[in-house]
Order: sequence, then C-alpha cells, then structure tokens
Amino acid sequence: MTSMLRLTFPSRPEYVVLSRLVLSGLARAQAIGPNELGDLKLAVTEASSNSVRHAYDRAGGTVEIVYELGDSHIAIEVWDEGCGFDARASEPEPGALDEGGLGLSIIHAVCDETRLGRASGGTGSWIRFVKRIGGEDA
Amino acid sequence: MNFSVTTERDGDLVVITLVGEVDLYTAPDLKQELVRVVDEGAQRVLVDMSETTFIDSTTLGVLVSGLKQLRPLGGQLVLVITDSKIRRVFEITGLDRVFPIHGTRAEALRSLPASAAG
Amino acid sequence: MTGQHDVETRELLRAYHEHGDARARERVVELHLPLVRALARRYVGRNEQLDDLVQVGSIGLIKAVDRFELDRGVELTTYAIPTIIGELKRHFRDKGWSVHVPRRLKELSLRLSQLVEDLSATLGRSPTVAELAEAAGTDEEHVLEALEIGQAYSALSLSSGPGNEDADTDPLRGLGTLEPGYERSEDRAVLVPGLQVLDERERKIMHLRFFAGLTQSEIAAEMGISQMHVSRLIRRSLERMREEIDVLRSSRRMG
Amino acid sequence: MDVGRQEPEIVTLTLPCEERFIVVARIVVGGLAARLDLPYEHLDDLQLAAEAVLAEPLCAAADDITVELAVAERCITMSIGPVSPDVIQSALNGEHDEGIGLGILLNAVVDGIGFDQRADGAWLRMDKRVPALQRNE
Repeated sequence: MTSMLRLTFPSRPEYVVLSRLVLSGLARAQAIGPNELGDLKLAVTEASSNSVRHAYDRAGGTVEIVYELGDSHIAIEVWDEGCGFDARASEPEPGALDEGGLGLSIIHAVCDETRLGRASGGTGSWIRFVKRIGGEDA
Repeated sequence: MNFSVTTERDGDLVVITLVGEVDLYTAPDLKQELVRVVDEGAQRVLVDMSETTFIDSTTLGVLVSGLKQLRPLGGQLVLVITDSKIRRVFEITGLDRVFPIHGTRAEALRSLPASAAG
Repeated sequence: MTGQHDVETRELLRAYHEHGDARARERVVELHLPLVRALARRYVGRNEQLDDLVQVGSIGLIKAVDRFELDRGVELTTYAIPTIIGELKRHFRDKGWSVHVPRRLKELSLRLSQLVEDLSATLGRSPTVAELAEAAGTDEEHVLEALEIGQAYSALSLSSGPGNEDADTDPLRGLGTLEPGYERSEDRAVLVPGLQVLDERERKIMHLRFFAGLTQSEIAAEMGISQMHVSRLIRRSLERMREEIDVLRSSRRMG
Repeated sequence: MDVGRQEPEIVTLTLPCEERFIVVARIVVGGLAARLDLPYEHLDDLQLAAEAVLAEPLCAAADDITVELAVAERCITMSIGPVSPDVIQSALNGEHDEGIGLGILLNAVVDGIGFDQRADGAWLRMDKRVPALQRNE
C-alpha cells in the first residue's frame, strides 16, 4: 500500500525545516528507523535547499515536495521553478552560500536510487530519490 | 529560529560553539562569525558541534570556505563532533579527511598548541 | 447496540462470571467482534492487515470480559472500548515507532512541561517554541518532536486499559458523578453525551475551555496544574470522546 | 521571518484521509507556528483546530485533503478542503454530535470561521489572529 503526501512552501530558507518535519510526522505514522529517518531528512534538506538556493532571484517561487510512503520504501520528489542540480554552469556569486556541489552527492550516498530531470514544459527541475525503510532493528 | 553561535576567544585561539540545526536558514550566522574571527586575526579555530543536531551541505560549504580562508594564513580549523549522524555527513563527503575531527573539546584543544600558530 | 443485545450480553456475562460457563464467555466475545473490527479498522495500514489487528484487539476484548464487574452498572462496551484500543496501541508501541524514539527526545519531552511552566512565569505569557528550545539547549525541530512524543505517550497511557497502574485510565472512574457547582450553571456541557466518558477533572477542563471560554493558561492557574498538562488533558479528552463517538456510530450501524 | 509584505506566504500540505496522517498535519502546523514565533498556546490552538477538522469524516468525496496555511502580518488563515459543506455545516452546528461539537471547539481556538468556494469544492477557512512579538534577532 502506498500513500502520497504533498508539501508546498515559498522558496525561502526559513521554510526548509518543514520538509524535514513532514518526515518526523511520517515516522509517527509508520515505523522508520532512526538512521533511515536521519538520512531521509538530510536528503530532503539537500534537495529543497537546492531549490530555494536557485530561486533567490525569483521572488514568489514555490518548492513542491511529494512524499510517497510505501510499506518498505519512501520516495521523495522535489519540484521547483529554478534551474536544478544539473545546471551549475556559472560560479555562484561571491558571498553566496555555496555547498560546492556536495548536495547531490549526499543524496546519492544516503539513498538507494536517484533520478534528476527537468519539469516538462517549464524552466523548473525535479529530483526523485528513493530509500528503502524497515531495514533497521526495531 | 533557535540556533546559536557562541564565540569564545583567547588570543589567536577561537572556539565557536554551534547549538541546534545548521541549515540554509541558519548557516549565514555561522559564515558571518567565521569570516569575522578570521578577519580579526584568529589563527586557531575550533568549531564545537557537540550540541549541533543537524547539518547539511550548506554547513559543510561554510566550513570549507573558512578553512580556505585560514590556510594561506597558516591557520587551522578543527572540529569537535560527538553525534554519529553529524559525523556521517563528513564521512559521506570525504571531508572527514580534510578536517581534523575530535570527540571532545579537550582533545581538540590539545591538537592546537599555541606554538603552532607561531 | 440494541437493548436485546445488551440483555443477552448481561446474561452471558452472568453465566460466565457466576457459573464459570466458558461457552458463555466465547459467545460474548463473538457478539462483540464487530466492535473490535470497527476499532481495528482505524489502525489498518501501518504495515498491518485488518485480520491481524482484529486478533490483537480481541485480546483486549477478552481481558475486558474477564475483568468486567457485573455490579458496576455500566455496559460491557463502555468498559471494553478503552481496553481494546489500549491493546491495539500497545501493539504498535511494542513493535512500532516508540522504541525508535531516541532517549534524548524522551528526556526532552519530560522536561518540556516544566520549562513551559518556568518560562510562562518569567515571561508573563506562554513561551514560543524558540524560547523553549533555547531554554532546553536544543533546536525547534526537537522541541516540536518532543511535544508530539509527549502527546503520543499520553495517548498511549490513556487507553491502555485495566491493569495499567495509571489510575486515571480506569474507564469507570468518574462515570455518573458530576462535581456540583460547575455542572448546574451550564448545561450545554452536561448535555454533551460524549463528555460522560471523561473523569471529573477532564470534564471540568473541557467545560472551562470550550463552554466558559477560558484560555489554557487561565485553566492551568485555576486548577493548579501546568499549561502543558491542560493541553494534553484536552487533547486526550477529545480523543477519548471521538473514540466513544465512533463506537456509538458504528454500533448503530451494526444495529 | 518577514511576513510584513503584501501577499501572504502560503504553505500547503496534502495528505490522505487517514487517521494516522493527522500527526503530520499537526507537526507541520506546529513547525510553521514555531517559525512565526507564536506562543505555545497559540500554536496549540492552531494544531487543535487542524486535528479537530481532520478528524471529521471529511473525505467522503475525495481521498485526499489539503491544509493550507496563509501567513499574513497579524493573522494566520488555515483553510482545509475540499470538504463537503453539508458534513462540515452539520458538524459545526453540532447536529448528531455526541461530542463537544466542531463549532464550539473551533470557536474556542480560532477567531473566525467561514467557507470559501473554490474550483475543487468548498473549503473551511479559519482565521487565527497572532500577536506581534518582540523579536530578539
């Protein structure tokens, strides 16, 4: 059985914490191991921070996150109106908070499956990552 | 947001204590503090993360830029990490080989003798 | 539930309790399986099949049947519902998330109540989560999680049924008694049937909050307990009433 | 957080109509309220309003329900929908209700209640006035 939840928030740093809090809530609805939860929080923070970071110059942008909760996996998709992970052609502005491209490698490292793409028909991008859950001792 | 950066200074030695979550929203406070202490002549910087509950790549970016600032000046940046989840973020990214990581503040301080700064 | 049903139940319980009729016990359990099923359905989906949960809930039902006292003057369902729900919740607690809750969060959860109290006194108002986090030396997310945990724990201890050392959970406590002084004045509260499942103190809090319009802090001051305790009592009272109402509705459907 | 601008900032959470997910709504509402530095009591009121509405049998028509939080300078507007207006109206009136009654409960915890008609149906709207706190930062 798979359940879907969707969170949207303005592309601003102060809202990134909400992407983690949904996971805290899901861990109440279904058993998720503490390390699994930690990894998922890290991954969703990376993805949503990335969206927010690239939306700085677009006032009014929105980040959309879809959480897919299965019996033994969680898949998360993060959609935004910015230029995504794969378009880091230009150097970040001096003084900007740069994570040196580490975000994506962190997601790769903590999840079992990762895919990136462009939102169809727009300038936005999406990332989907999947982590198996239930692998930790109860 | 409840996140705090506390700075203690003793000559060219600076200890920065991070309490709470460091993410895109709070990392600017850390960045600002690091830039300030280096500008003010800190040579030995200890970032104590034993009360830090969450970090992400933004945090790592800030620490790396601090290190880049210090190195040409002959300075050092060491970390205190007790939580395995925090340590994991360094390990995933290979930055555990870039930053000296200690389990206690006392141990970290011993790794920063005053003579090292000249 | 029809009167016929209740009469049959009482006869069977009498046969079992007074004459040790094991088949009467079986029959009572059988009669109330639809109730177990209705309650178990609410918990399906957490990696659990309905049939398994009905099994778990039945254990609660059997405990209720065995411990039921005929002369208490209440129906078996009133007594059994919290026991069944308690069994279901214990099932999830035993195998579920709560064992994953880090000790640090549990400790924080226990400390928060006192911190709210202390900070309210210092600030002259209810503290913010940021203020709580600062006082506890942690961050907002942990405070929020700890608040949730506190509620989950109080919900768990609420319905764990007879045998639990928490005297508050005796479903029979407070039934049929109303403290004079507050019930006579307002009566809308008294007219609410769901409130009858609450104990005296809980009913009083519900009355003050929802019918007399007091804030949590005012109620806390009035009753000499912490604001957070008021918050939890309100929440668990509402939850208990909802459970009762669900059952009333589903038993009506069962006819 | 800068909430003084013209347009309210909007956070939405869409979740399946199952009891086990109510906690997700509660924790997200709490998280937003914490970000806005609301006193605990206001936070608790908002959470209680969300839980009470979500516990109603709202989802006869759809499988999902959305909680929308619009943050303006001195007010948070929480809208929940789409809902069946009949179900909600009778819950608000306390008809067939053995409990406190949604209307009485919401009146105690929020400052205004109303319905909005949107493209996908009726939404229940709740306004909560929030105090302007002195900010330390």
